[in-house]
Amino acid sequence: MDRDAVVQALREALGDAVGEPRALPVDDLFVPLELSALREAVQLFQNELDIWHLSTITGLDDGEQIVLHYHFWHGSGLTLSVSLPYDQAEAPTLTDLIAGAGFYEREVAEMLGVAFAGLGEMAPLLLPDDWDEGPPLRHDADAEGGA
Amino acid sequence: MDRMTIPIGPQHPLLKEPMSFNVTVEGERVLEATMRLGYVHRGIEKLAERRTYIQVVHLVERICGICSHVHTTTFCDAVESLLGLEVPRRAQYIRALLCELERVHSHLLWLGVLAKNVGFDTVFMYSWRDREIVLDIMEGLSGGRVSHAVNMIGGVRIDLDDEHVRGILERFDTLERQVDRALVLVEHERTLRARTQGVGVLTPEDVRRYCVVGPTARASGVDVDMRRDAPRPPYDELDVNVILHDAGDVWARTLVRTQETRESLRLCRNLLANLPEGPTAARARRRVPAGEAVARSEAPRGEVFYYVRSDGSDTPARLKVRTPTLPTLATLPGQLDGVAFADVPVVLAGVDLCIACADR
Amino acid sequence: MARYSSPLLAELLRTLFGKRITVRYPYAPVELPEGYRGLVVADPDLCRGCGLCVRDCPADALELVKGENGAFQLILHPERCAYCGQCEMSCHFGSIRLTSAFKPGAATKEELTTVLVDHPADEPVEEDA
Amino acid sequence: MMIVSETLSALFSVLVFPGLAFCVICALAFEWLDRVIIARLQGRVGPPWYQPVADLIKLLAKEDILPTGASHTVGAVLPLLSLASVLTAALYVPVAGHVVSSFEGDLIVVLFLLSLPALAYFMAGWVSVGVYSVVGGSRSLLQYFSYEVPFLMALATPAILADSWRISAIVARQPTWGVFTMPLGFLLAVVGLIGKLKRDPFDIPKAASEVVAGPLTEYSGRKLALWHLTVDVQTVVGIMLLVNLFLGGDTSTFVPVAGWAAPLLFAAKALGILAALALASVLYARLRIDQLAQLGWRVLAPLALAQILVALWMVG
Repeated sequence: MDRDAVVQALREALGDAVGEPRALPVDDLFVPLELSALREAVQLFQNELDIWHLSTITGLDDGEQIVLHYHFWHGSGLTLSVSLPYDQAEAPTLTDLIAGAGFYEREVAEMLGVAFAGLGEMAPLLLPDDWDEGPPLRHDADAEGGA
Repeated sequence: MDRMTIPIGPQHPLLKEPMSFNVTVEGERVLEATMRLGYVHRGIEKLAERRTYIQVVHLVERICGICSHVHTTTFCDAVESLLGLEVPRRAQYIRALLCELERVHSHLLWLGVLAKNVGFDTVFMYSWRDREIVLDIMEGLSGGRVSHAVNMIGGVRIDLDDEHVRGILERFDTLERQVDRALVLVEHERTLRARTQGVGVLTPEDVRRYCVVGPTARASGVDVDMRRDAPRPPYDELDVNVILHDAGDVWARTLVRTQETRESLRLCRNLLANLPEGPTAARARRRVPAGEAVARSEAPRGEVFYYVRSDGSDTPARLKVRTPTLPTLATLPGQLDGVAFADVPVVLAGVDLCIACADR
Repeated sequence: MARYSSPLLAELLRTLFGKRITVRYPYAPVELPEGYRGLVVADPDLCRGCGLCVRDCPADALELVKGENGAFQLILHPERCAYCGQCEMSCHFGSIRLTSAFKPGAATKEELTTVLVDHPADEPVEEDA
Repeated sequence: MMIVSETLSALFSVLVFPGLAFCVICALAFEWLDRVIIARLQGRVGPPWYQPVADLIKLLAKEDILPTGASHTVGAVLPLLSLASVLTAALYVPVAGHVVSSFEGDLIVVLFLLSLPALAYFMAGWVSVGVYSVVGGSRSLLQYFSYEVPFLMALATPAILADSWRISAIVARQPTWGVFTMPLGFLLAVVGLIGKLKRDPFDIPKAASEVVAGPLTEYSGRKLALWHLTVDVQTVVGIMLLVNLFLGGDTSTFVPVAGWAAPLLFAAKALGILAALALASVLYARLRIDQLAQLGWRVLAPLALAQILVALWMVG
């Protein structure tokens, strides 16, 4: 199942929710996606395309918005990238589809303050219990260039 | 026997690094286990945003004490692809050589840890004695037993002359003989089998649901190995035979890891035999053009994942590291419930925890 | 007893009559390979005070103190140094490098701090009368 | 005059040889030998000869605390009780023919006194508040029932053969070394001794990777020193008991041995058993408590029973 076929399948199922894919170094393909189409895409991956390995979820703050990259692997890299506005940083959880996503979602929630609807356990994963300086990887939090 | 909650960690003879488990036990039967990470969280990803790429190579090398080289190799791989830099083949061979030596080092260390947890001090002493041989080889090569500082963006800092190669091959003879003996021991030792067979079983479905990687996945019959699936040079010229097992218990993982040690030694001999001539590094610019890169490679515990985002300056805008221990850790509560309390150390050892990797 | 005999027996006998693995450091000397990354030293004649090593040091273990008209001091804080060898790689003049020595330790951090290069001020050019 | 010299020699035999002083010195020496043999088998050098003495003195000097909530009186009495019972047992075990006092049935007294520390060990765990201690304590009880029955039966066979419960009589009446007439009994006795001393591979109640140090986790200072001394003395007494019952004390069946060499022969046999214990602790991984119970009741107990029947048949 090479990458173009996967993008084609995504386009058929989700229409224009699928953005313009761009190949990125070291053998990966980034596919921008509407947030609403995320769960559908993952279900499509699992049911038809036999893509089950989620390497991780990269959360980043590029100054204007929060971007989540869902990095999949099926012989070569494939990443669904979703962007969330600052003030409405929510995303659906995938733990019911991919149990392994739980740790990655908790880490993004902790580091970037993204709320994952349906993610049961919200205890801090890596940060100390008494951490009160807000999500550390958010750039707007330390716009004045903190520690 | 009433219900009791037994704390294991953050400091406990069983754990080599701080991490805490709360195991609820009824008699000798484990009912439920909860985990808490973060005791060794240093915020590597945040630190990387305040260091130049040259400094981040050394920062990333200190994520894990056992598989430091594979981290720097993967990070350099990502940055070199952003720079569009062609790394000389000799440098790629030396990088792969150290990656495989590190796998031997990690698996021998792990065999000792498992034996210690099972109360088999002799095998712990023997496997850590044999591990010294591979540590001496790496120290001779790179000047450091564990953190080798061999990688830099564009290639490697060290070079191998014939005298080095001869010294390594000599030591390989004793190392291979010792690993073969360890293999016989792991397959036939009655008490070790009695303590590890049927313990901490992971089904292939669990491996797929939790996206488990590395020897733990291979021991459950899931055929994943980044050296063959995503062959970065020089692995495309090497035929890596991936060792699988289907029992999915701690004994199967012991077999897979020990056989993989033997396989890594064969690969090392292969790498040394046809080590290409040529320079060992290409000159790299300090500023990396804007862009994003994803790099994956096979660490001793499985697929390690790097994402680098650059904004044109000489400091990375974002670095994401996902180490192989994280998904395996997620399966632990599942593996632990219903297990005899005496088997908790075996299950914990079975997944080859590298907590510094998981916490970053 | 054979049923319970272990594949370990042969290894036990070999080890019993073999050489001990224990190295009795510090009573017996430990021989380090020549490439061992130990304490940092610098050659004052080659050092130009350019600060490349200070900039690239991942652990901020090097410090360049500039005096007036050309005097400078390159100070090393070994307690912060990670012995990674980056300074050696970054130096264009081959002045700073890592030796195979390792300092057994000191009571306080200040004792460890060593001045690698103490460059005196250049002689003032005699203005002709 | 007679009474004075008699009491003096009685005092000497109780306090020095083969009594208190000899036992403690032997215990520390055996512990050192044990650790060196295990080290040499694992390629290590092993501790210097004065290590056990240094450990003892260090512990005696260390702070002696017990957690609040654990009952301090019981916690203090238990180590004293177990050391006292083991040292008393030492009085009845002949060392190369010399014994403090011997009477018909002293074997049973010795076996009882050797089992007392196991009970005290369990009590130490049960009384303490630490989770590791409680789990370790209950495990030591489980382990007690797995090895004690085969151990007692194995030690009963020489008594049956010699038709007497007096150790010195058993030693005298053995036609040849007990190990030749009942090899199975000797093997079961050694395995039972490993279980009683909680040595590898049966160190389940004090498994570091599971319950840290079991009942002794909360102990420190003088009390911990007493516990360690108890185990050491118990090892010495156990080994000497086996030498007497199964290896014919200081007698030698085939080659006649000169008078002065008999104690050396006794010492050699004792060191032989110590080496066997060290080898056993090096060879195997630690079993789970249920595996030990299986081994105890499925394998050791039936074998011990068979050995007794054979002994009865030989005697009958």
